[in-house]
Amino acid sequence: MNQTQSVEPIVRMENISKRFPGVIANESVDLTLMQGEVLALLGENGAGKSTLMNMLAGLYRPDSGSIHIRGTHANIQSPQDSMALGIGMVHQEFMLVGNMTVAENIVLGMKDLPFVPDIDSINARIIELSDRYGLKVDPQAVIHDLSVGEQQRVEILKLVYRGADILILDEPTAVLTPGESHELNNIVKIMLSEGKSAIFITHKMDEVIEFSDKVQVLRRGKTVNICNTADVTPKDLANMMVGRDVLFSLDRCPYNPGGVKLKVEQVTVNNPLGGRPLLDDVSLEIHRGEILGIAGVAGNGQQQLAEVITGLVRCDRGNIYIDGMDKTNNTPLSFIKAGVSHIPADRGAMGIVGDMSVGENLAMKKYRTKEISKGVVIKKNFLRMFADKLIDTFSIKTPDQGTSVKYLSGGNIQKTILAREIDSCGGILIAVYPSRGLDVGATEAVRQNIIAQRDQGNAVLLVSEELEELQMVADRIAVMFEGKIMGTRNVKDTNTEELGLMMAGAVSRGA
Amino acid sequence: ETKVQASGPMKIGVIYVSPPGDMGYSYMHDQGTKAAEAYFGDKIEVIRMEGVPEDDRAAVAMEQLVDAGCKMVFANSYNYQEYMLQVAKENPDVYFEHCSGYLKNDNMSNYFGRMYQMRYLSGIIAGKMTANGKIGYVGAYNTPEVVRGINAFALGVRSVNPTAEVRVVWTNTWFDPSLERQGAVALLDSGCDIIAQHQDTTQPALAAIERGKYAVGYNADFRAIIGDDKVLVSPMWNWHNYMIPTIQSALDGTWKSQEYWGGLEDDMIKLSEISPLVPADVKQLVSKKLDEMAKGTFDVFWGELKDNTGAVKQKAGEKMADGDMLTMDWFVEGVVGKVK
Amino acid sequence: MMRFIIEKRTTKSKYSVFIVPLVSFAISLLLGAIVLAASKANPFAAYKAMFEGSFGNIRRIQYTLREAMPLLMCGLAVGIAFKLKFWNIGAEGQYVSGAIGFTWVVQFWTFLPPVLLLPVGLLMGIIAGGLWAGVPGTLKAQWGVDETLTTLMLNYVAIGYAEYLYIDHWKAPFGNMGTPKFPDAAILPSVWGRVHAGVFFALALVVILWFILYKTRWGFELNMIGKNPKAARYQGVSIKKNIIMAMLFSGAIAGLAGAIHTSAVAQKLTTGVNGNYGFTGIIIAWMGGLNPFGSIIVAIVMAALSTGAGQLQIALKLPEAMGAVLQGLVLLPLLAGSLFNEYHLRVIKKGAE
Amino acid sequence: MDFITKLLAATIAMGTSLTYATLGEIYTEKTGILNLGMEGTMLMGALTAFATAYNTGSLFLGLAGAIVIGAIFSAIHAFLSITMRANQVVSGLSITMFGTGLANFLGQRLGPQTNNFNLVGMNLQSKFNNIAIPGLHKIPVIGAFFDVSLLTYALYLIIPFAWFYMYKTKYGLAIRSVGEAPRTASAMGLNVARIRYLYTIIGGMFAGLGGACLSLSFTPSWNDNMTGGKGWIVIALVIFATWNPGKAVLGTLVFGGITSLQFSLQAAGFRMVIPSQFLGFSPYLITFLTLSILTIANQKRKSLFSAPSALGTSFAIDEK
Ligand SMILES: Nc1ncnc2c1ncn2[C@@H]1O[C@H](COP(=O)(O)OP(=O)(O)OP(=O)(O)O)[C@@H](O)[C@H]1O
Ligand SMILES: Nc1ncnc2c1ncn2[C@@H]1O[C@H](COP(=O)(O)OP(=O)(O)OP(=O)(O)O)[C@@H](O)[C@H]1O
Ligand SMILES: [Mg+2]
Ligand SMILES: [Mg+2]
Repeated sequence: MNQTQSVEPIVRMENISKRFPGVIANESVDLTLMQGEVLALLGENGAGKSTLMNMLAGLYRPDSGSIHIRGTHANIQSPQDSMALGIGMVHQEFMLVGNMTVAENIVLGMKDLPFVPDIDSINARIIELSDRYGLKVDPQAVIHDLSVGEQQRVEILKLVYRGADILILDEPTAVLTPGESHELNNIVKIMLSEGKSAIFITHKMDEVIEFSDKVQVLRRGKTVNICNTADVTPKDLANMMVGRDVLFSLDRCPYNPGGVKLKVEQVTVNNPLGGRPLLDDVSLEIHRGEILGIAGVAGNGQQQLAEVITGLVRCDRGNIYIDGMDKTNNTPLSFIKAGVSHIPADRGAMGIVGDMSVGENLAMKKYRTKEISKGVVIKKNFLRMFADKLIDTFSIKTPDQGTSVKYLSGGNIQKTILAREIDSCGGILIAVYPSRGLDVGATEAVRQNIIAQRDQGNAVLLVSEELEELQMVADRIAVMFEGKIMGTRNVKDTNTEELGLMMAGAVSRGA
Repeated sequence: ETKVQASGPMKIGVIYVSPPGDMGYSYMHDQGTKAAEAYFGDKIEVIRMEGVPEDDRAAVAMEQLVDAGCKMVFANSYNYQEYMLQVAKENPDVYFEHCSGYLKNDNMSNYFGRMYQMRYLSGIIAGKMTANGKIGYVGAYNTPEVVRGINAFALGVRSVNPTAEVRVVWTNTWFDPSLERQGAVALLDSGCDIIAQHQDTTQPALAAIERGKYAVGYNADFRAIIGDDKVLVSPMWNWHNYMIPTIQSALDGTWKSQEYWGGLEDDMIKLSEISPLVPADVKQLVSKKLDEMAKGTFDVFWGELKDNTGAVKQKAGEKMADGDMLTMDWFVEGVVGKVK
Repeated sequence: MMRFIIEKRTTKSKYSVFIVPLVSFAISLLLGAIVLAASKANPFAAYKAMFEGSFGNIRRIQYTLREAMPLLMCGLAVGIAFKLKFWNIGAEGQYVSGAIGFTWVVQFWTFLPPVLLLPVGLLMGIIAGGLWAGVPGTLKAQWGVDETLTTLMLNYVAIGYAEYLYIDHWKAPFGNMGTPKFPDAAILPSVWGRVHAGVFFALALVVILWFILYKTRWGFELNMIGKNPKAARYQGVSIKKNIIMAMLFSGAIAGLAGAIHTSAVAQKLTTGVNGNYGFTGIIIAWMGGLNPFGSIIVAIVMAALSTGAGQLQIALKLPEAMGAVLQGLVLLPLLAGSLFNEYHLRVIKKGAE
Repeated sequence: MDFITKLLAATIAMGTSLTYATLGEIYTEKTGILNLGMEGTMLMGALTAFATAYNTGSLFLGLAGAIVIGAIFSAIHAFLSITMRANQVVSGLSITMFGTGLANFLGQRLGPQTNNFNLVGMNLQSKFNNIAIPGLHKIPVIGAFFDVSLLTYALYLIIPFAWFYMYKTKYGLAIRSVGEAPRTASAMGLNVARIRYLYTIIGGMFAGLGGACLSLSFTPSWNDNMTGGKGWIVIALVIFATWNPGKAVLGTLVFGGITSLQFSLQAAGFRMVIPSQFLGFSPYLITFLTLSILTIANQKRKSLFSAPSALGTSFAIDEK
């Protein structure tokens, strides 16, 4: 075995093809991973990265092709087979059971678990492993009560606990804050230093450069390039993925704000479960033709802020004005009618109706207007024309407007939401983590669109965890911590260090 | 007019509200039908429809029977009557026989039996056999037919045991083995040592017997079915005594529309054989009362009647009219419980 | 080597819509034939009898249609709630409430001029059914009380209350069970033999519902809520209001069905008012693909199965329960076959390895 | 005291059947499968148990028959809803329709020739009788628990075990995850379809047993539709028990208790102002009210009254 190790790749996928209804997700893909190596798998949204890895993890079965692990042919029929081969995967979406504890989630489905698992020893082992990798989690905690970052730690712990030595990490940092990403990356480093091999999917170029030995780029299900990381620059990679040049700087009009469009005055939202308020006496103003960025570590009230401004959450105290009119605790519909558009944080759960068509999803704001309906009747041909127009304008990749939106890739789903919200925007755009998990090409498009809104004189609220993004896109940045606004700065007058301190809760020097 | 069959047997349709295998109400009807089949041999052919719901589907069933060539249709449940009337009016050539209702037409009769007479006699037996004077009665619905039966039973009990009481629980179902048993168990728990019933399964009686108590059956001979002498007696139906002459008159062409409420004298009803556990003197008493009823010198709802709040409902020396019996909605003295 | 996988269709096949139910139906007949043969009955004779029982002459066709009406209406009622993924298994109770409401008006609102009896009575049926559904609807919308249970429980409350009314409180002075027969002015007229004017209501409702569900903004909103309530709310659609509205509407239709059937067929409130139409309506809504027009066909088929079953007893002397067995046997293969409306089999040939 | 003891005894006697079926349905629903075919399955169980016991003279063969037929009927539901991904509500309703029809039909075919092959009216040589535990059964109130049939005693072991199995063993962990998050369960190596099949079938076996409790013990006989809607009460009881097998018995006691109480009050000659029909539907009304009030009062602890997240939905790993 030791002999083969050095010559044979630990993972060899040959000629893998996989078709889904309507799409070819992978077409004759080859992939090799050597012992101790880190392979970065890159590609636009929908390129087929997750599909390829899911076949390695046993979730899907290839239509054709073969897989060899440590030199022997592996007939992976199920996740169990895959795990038995030492493969462990952190999936793009969390694979956790929300109402069960961390410990239960970690041992779930393990083959050699005794009939009555000994909870104490499981907990002890989890704590031991947590210490070793610096992963802080309480094995007794219920998943529901954990933050996104903590949940991702549980996902990693699952791999460690099961002793996987072939790691597949599908965008593990996409949903994490910079701090959490950093922490997670450190853990991954420890694991790699123990001699494990890994395939890493990410859209973040710095992570590619930092971690990987080798890069494989997929486009439309096929391999377009394999190269050594040392030989490429981030820009090269981006170009390979998208198949064209990607701009890393954005054009914009000079900052010339108009009057106040949206005013939030001393808004407080209590936590229904008790504890500190979710929003604590928050006041802010957004002017026409301005992007106000909200920085902060996720979970500090940004999402509640966005939802209070869109009428989805009631405020317990304070007022919200649009164009000077009091809109406090009005219905979501009245906010929409006042011109508020909203790109929500959770695009799958809130942004789309997966089982309805792309066209219908695009029309979900405008169906009330003459553009789509006559009186109470929705005109199907109006809707079709409208959808085709948006699909074209925003270059959404979809077979046609009648396809269920859930069949689109993450990036194209986000584009669908963006198209709808921007098209229906009547003066205010609230964008929450709009580029989360998107590839560079899509991210670029999203940012450009947001800036275009500002240039047209709309007021934009951009919530992001990436300071870099805020500094590139926003005009002013407000920092949130524990439901409070720690301070607001003009982008030009501040720097990463100051913002970072405020995000950590340091009291600002005057505002 | 002459109703000569072109050839072959006269077809007779029979509609039952439940499957005749229920050992209850429809079962007894089917015993009558079977007796008629045996009696007439190949002069008649019977088509049965069972489990026909008491709604418009009954009319559909009747018309299907007519379509199938039936010249005579029997139906055994009260709520069929309006549907039968409607079908009868549209099929003047067919004889219709409705059991337990009151509607009639030129070609439609109604018939029923005075079961209360047998209930009274079974009450005498119960009144004599109870040790503690507490007798339970599981009732289906608080309809006049059931109330009448309970009252007759209680009058029988009190005629021999003036301090005894009859306790009633309603199950609100003709047919539900579990509920019937639960009703009986509650009565037994409250101290009753005999259980009588107006229900379609044997569960109330079985519950009593399992506890070593006595039971009074209904419809069929429960003592034979259950095989236990603790079933003291069962009031039973004799439907063939109506069906055979009626069919005969149809065959003869002498059939006439009528309203028929047959009692003892017509042998429409009977008591099963009485359990050997019942002493001979009690049996004698029963047959004495039976004779009186048959002779017409005595009947159940004759003489002074008080309801169970003490109010006089019928003065001494009066006889209750059929109409009052058919709408009875109060309990006689000695019954514990309420109609409503 | 070959491998079969079941794969979702991206587009609905034009043929499968017809072929799948036909093949399923053929399989049903085959299964039924086996059961019949095992019961020593000639399957051909049995099926012939059933067909004759439901469509054998004009009157039987009329009966089948009449039986189909409440089934269709309950199917429509249930369907609208299902659009919201709201499991209204309470159509039975709403139907009974409608019958009670109708009876109350036509029996006791004696101050009404006779011409108003019918319209006001039907309206009361609508209101009663709507309220009976509105309660669980409101509980769900406002506090998230599980609707499957509440609607199921309320069925038995309505049935029990109706029973109290017709054997006790509202009982006609004579007889066992049932209120007095309704006055003539309260009886829906017949339009074609046994088929009564309720048919216009049923057909109008089919068109109205089809229009609402497939053509209007409200239908679009209901669809959104049913498929992703969170997203619908975010798009400005009020979930609470719509759940309550849809339930009121659903209950109103079931209530109307009860009022119509009581008026035209039973002509009084009596036993049999809980004729299982509400429960069967669930099957109809689903089998009709939640499409109102599809429901018409399914309702007629289900009605035919029950009107035809009687003929099994007459022609073949089979027990009544055989009808229910055959009904069940029709449903099961249809259900299994429904897979192929949305999925198809794909064959994957594996190359030699 | 005596009144309560007797009431409890009556409740336990009738509740045994409900408890078996409720336990079964809890396990089925916990894996995400809603089986509304309970009524039909229970009735088939009752029939098979009685017919087997009648024709073989063995009560235990009767039980075995009920278990087998329960497994077969729920396997049909499993096949339709898991493999064929049919709508579970409709599949369940169809199975109830089919099962009740078939049971009533076969009841007229499986009896002795002397009774036209009808099973109605036939007696078993023996039935599962109550067995009193000396001493214990005399204790006021709780004595009622020690004078019950073997089928009830078995529950004293089964209920705690069912609870333990669900919450303390690896299989319970698998079951809960499959009903809550099938995709996750699948990714963690569990065979979702297999587990769902297994517990749908086991649930059916318990339903069959529930039916057998009626026909071999509580109302030892065969009668058409003798379950009288108990399969529907079971659906309610599962929710009442908040999907916790340990609490299955609570709902059963309350539900059965109300029915028994209304009979006891009537038997005690209580001058009822409330019409008896009202008492008849009171268990349903009380369940309705209890559930509504508890849910409203526990607004903040939604999980307490929430069904397994995936209940009623079909699952395929490669489907979005
Ligand atoms: N289960 C599925 N059913 C149908 N289509 C699918 C399924 N999973 C993926 N697809 C489709 O296959 C293609 C590849 O998807 P995949 O998730 O592998 O892309 P990806 O490269 O991981 O994209 P992203 O960066 O957005 O995660 C896409 O078009 C996607 O819509
Ligand atoms: N009867 C069952 N109930 C619930 N979950 C089960 C059951 N059987 C298997 N599983 C789950 O599926 C997983 C995989 O099953 P498999 O039989 O392959 O594993 P196993 O550990 O060999 O189980 P077993 O000990 O039953 O053979 C198990 O870890 C278990 O959690
Ligand atoms: Mg992916
Ligand atoms: Mg194993």
